[in-house]
Amino acid sequence: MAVTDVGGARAVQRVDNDIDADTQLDLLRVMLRIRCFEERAEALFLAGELPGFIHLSIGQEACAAGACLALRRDDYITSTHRGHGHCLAKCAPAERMMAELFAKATGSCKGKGGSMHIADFSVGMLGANGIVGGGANLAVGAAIAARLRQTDQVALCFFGDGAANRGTVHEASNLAAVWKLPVIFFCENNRYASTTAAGAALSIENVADRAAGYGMPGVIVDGNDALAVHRVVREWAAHARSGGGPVLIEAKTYRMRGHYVGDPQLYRATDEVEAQRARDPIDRLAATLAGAGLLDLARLERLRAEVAEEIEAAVRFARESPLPSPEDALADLYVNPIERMP
Amino acid sequence: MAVTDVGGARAVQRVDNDIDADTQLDLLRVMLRIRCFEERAEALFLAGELPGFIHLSIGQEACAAGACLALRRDDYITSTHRGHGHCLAKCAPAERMMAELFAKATGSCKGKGGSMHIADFSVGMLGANGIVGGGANLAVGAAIAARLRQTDQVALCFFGDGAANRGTVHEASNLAAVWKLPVIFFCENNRYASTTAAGAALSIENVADRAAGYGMPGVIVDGNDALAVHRVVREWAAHARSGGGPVLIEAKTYRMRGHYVGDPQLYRATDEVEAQRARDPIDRLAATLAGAGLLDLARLERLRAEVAEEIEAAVRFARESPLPSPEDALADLYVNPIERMP
Amino acid sequence: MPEMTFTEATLAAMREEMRRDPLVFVIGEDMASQGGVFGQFKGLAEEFGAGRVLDTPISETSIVGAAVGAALCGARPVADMHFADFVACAMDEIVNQAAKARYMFGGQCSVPMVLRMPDGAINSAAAQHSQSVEAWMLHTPGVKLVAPSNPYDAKGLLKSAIRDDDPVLYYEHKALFKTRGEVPGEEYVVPMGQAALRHVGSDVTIVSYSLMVQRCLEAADELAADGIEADVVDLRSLRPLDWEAIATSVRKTHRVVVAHEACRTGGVGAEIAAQIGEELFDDLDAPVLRVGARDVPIPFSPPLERFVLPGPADVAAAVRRLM
Amino acid sequence: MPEMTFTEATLAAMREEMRRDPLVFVIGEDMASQGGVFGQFKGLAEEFGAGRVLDTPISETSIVGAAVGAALCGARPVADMHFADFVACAMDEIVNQAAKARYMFGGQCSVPMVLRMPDGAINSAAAQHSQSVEAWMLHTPGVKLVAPSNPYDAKGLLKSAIRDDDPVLYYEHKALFKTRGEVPGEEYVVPMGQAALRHVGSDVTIVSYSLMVQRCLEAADELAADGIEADVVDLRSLRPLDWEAIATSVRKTHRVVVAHEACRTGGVGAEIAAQIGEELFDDLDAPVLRVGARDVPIPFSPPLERFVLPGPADVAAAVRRLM
Ligand SMILES: Cc1ncc(C[n+]2csc(CCOP(=O)(O)OP(=O)(O)O)c2C)c(N)n1
Ligand SMILES: Cc1ncc(C[n+]2csc(CCOP(=O)(O)OP(=O)(O)O)c2C)c(N)n1
Ligand SMILES: [Mg+2]
Ligand SMILES: [Mg+2]
Repeated sequence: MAVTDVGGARAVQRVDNDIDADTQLDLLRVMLRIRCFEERAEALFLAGELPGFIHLSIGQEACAAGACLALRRDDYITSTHRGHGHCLAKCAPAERMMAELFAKATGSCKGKGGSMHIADFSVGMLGANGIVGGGANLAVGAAIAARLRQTDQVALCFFGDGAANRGTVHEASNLAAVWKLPVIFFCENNRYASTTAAGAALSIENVADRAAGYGMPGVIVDGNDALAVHRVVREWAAHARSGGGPVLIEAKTYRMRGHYVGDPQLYRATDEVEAQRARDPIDRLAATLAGAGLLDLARLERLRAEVAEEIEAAVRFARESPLPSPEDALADLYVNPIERMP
Repeated sequence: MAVTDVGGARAVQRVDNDIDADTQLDLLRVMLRIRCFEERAEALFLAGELPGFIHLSIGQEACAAGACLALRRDDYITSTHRGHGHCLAKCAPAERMMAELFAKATGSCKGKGGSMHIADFSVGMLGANGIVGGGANLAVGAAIAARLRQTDQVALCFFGDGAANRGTVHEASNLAAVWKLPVIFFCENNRYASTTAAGAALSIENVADRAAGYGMPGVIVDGNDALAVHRVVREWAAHARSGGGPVLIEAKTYRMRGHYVGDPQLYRATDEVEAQRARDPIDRLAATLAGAGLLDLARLERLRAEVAEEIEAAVRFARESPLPSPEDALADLYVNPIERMP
Repeated sequence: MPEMTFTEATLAAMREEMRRDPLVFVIGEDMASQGGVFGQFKGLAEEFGAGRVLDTPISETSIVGAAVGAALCGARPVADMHFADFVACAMDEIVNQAAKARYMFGGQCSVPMVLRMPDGAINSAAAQHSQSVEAWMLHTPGVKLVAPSNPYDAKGLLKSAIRDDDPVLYYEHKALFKTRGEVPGEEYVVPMGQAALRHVGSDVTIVSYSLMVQRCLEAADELAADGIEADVVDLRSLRPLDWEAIATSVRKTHRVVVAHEACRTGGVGAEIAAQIGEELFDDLDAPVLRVGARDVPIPFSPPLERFVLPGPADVAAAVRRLM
Repeated sequence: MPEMTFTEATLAAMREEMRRDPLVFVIGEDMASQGGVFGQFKGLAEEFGAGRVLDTPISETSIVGAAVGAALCGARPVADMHFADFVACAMDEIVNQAAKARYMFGGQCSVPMVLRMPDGAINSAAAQHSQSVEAWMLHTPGVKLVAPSNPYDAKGLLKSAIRDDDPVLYYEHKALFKTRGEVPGEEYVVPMGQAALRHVGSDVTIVSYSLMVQRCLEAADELAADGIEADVVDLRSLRPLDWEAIATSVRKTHRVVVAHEACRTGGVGAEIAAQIGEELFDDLDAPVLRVGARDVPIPFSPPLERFVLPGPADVAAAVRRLM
């Protein structure tokens, strides 16, 4: 875990290892849920059961889990086109999410959104976003709303290495910094933006190095180490919560699957992907927990089985749910509907 | 003249004082032209002779003159809503500019643009811009065109401290840096964006400190010192011209007039403005030149008189020029006109 | 009834709504010391403090995007776009976020925000500071559009817009700010979707909104002098649209001119003309004519600007072509 | 004549024009390894090198803004917007820069650029990846709009667009990319502003463009089976607009349906219907009807998406209402 310069002053990274055992196991469980949900979704998509297209976060589960479990339920997150993990980690029920991927009326978005617009406002998950970089200003707004209501909620904005080059991220970063808003800009640098290697699009090595330009702490963390991510987010969320202002956290991770399911991935060598298997965030946390005596094989298998059953139930629920009726397309546009479309 | 960190490495500022006497006098002449042009425009506007609204760069002449005289005629500049100085410094004829302010058919833009869209493509002045931050990507494009044609032209983008917070500047900076384009981002930090003090909108003290986030050299220069500005731009233009990539130069200056002519300026104390008179860039250069034996009072008066005569002639030309005829409004939209507006 | 300017009327609406609901806040550029670029927010920072009148950097995507985010979390932002032209710098935040959030998330959330947009041409402000671009948003399902023509409506519609739970785009013509009119001291709202008949006649229907209503009224007076009596329908809001008001008048007059300041092609007038043509075909005795700016950017020079912008004479001429 | 796909046809146009003129270059996302998100630029990087096929970061204002800047300096960029929806992220660069530069600078410069925009709904891509938003630009003087419906036109119009000295917005429906058609091996251009009559009949005029032309042709076949013969006018470009082609057909048939995939309200159909209503009033035997998507964002779920999008049956139904 590296730390970058903060406007001259050094951001001190307090390294504490006090993540309690329950939380450590929760992190593992959430990561397993994400992995299982997405592997299932991938298979279902390839089998032609899911319409639309799908972006998987397999390999990046430590980011979603580590970050979201460091937040409160009433904290906000904004997400990206790759949002299943964020949504699950914020404790959204898997059934409604799966039903959404199935385009069913029981889906989180009643079948109107699909994978790319997965959202669960009841847990503060303000939505995946089909516009890269679209979530940054939404998070700033969430933080403004919290301040206005005088709550101590924070807003965490997930974004990618590719999104870092959008102007929205710049404007949001500057604004959050000027107003010392409780925003955590959390960049999942998974080394690619679609077909483009981060290095070919980012003018610097580390996204976190841009933090100094906003007078914001910039932190780099191993994005495949759930405990490390968790510690960093917990610390900076507390900092933001107590009025310390925003932070930019860059999690170095890797996208193990294609940009979307079906991506021929001509832009990278299979070797490169294979080499990353050694960094698998789930295996890694499991090993750590085992080493600490918190997990044995039996328990891991039990966990896997529980998660598999949850996701299988979600698939059953989704499959058995009805499709929306065509006229439902006209609902949900306005709170106060307009009788005649003008 | 300070220098900021450049991606770890220090941008070495070669201080050379080899500005030849002619150039030094040219700098003074250009600054006097700008001052005279704008004081005249201000008076004419207040007298009700000019329509629209007008933004003056009085106090910032060293930026325009210092920067533009360090460029070649075939280099490009993009400008802002405060563009008279940039245009004059790039050697546009004052008559057509003044005629444009008068909304006359003989104006640089045939009366279609006015002060806020002053432009002279014949000298590489790609236009003032009513959209704050709108010029940054245009400059990137100009540099791309130069590279495509394999010329060694550079593009200089003038922008303000306020514009620095727009996403366009971020996107342009990153792109220019990734592609090592010959772009000079030249920020005139005149301490205000309309009514907003730079400090209230910028999350950091120096715009130049953002350069590091793009892996670009960031340079701070006294924007009221024409020789200093000239040296810095000359140096970095040469650097860009020879393939060294972009630079971010921040010129610390001060807007002596209101944001626009007529601005009640409730946001700053008269004292503050008065205190800045001591930094007047014209007086300063005149004193330096006098100290170096390049200027005496007689020569200064002659210069002033010549410039006044040029601007007076421009006013005469503008006054005597015809207004466009109403139907001219339909010309100049397309190169290949459309017979029937669809 | 007290007289006040359009600006004062919007200020009264802001004050009343901000007092009523602590979740209403203002976000935009040049709020604190100038009270907005046209003084239309003057005094709000003093009364409600910097916590509710947020003075932003020049970051349009943040102004609109943060308003959307805050609205999604239950606050009620009134964002200001400085000039309606700059909406192009935050278009995504309006059309892809504000307009779609509720729908694409299946009704989980709402976006109770108002975006105020001073629009229209005034004083040779030229191509990038003179536009009327409401038509872009009429083609964007998910937002509502309001365009008052006078101080009374300015206040009443702004209050409705702030109370509405959907995103409302509030178009206020820059040339209206200083106009005066009667505005009740007591509390009232003007509901969106109710047009007002500003001039009554049975020869022709003139449909308009915003400043152009004033131009149409001048035309109506001029026409009346020639014995041509016009209904002038002030739409007040474009979505919801008061179709009944239009239809009732057209069924009476059988002749229609639709007028707006925005350029003619692809403007709101096209939609209204098309709807009338579709639904009231048999009631029409003559083609529906449209009056709008010529299809060029707004030029700087006064004779050019005058030539491009539509005025009372253009409305009157269109009416005469129908007679 | 050789058959090729729409994608191949645009690629042929790109290759021919890039060989002809070294100042033509490509700028957009995912160009190098993928050849554009739909493969519509495949092979260009290999043939012309990274100096002429520029693979950008996710920076839409730079893609369009740099294209404008390069065009102002004499280059001829073909910029790609990935999905037409993202145009909202670079709206200012189109409407306030590209569209206005030549005009507001009094004709000193020109902006010879093409902006390619894959639009339309396909495969449940949902609200932010399915839009048809050409109407925004029809209301923006200073840009030209092209919307081919088949491979032949795709090539010929793209070549015209690249050679044109004004900014041209090139709308290519995503569902067209894989469609096949005859495309000459030799060099040709399709001039902008010339509509094509795709089906001939004297009972009704159906005006359309882009993919929707194919839907209209299906409708025309269905109607023909019932003895209703339709003229199907494929506009090919929306600005310039081939008014004569529309008028000629309407004077023959006296009945009109205008159809597009974009949502109905405020769409291009409104403008065309309004023009027909204005200028061909006496030729009309029935109201001009419009077919378009319902006024909601495009939903994800297939039954919803199908319900919202207009199809051949909607066109045929509209025609039947006129008979
Ligand atoms: C504004 C915008 N531009 C382009 C796209 C197309 N697009 C979708 S995902 C993507 C790559 C995003 O990269 P990154 O931000 O690194 O996120 P990742 O896919 O790696 O999770 C692109 C270019 C988009 N959806 N929105
Ligand atoms: C995109 C956009 N937002 C807002 C404005 C309104 N505006 C015009 S000038 C200005 C201040 C610009 O400040 P700065 O960039 O520092 O330039 P300066 O005026 O100091 O020269 C503002 C807010 C605008 N023209 N364009
Ligand atoms: Mg990425
Ligand atoms: Mg400034």
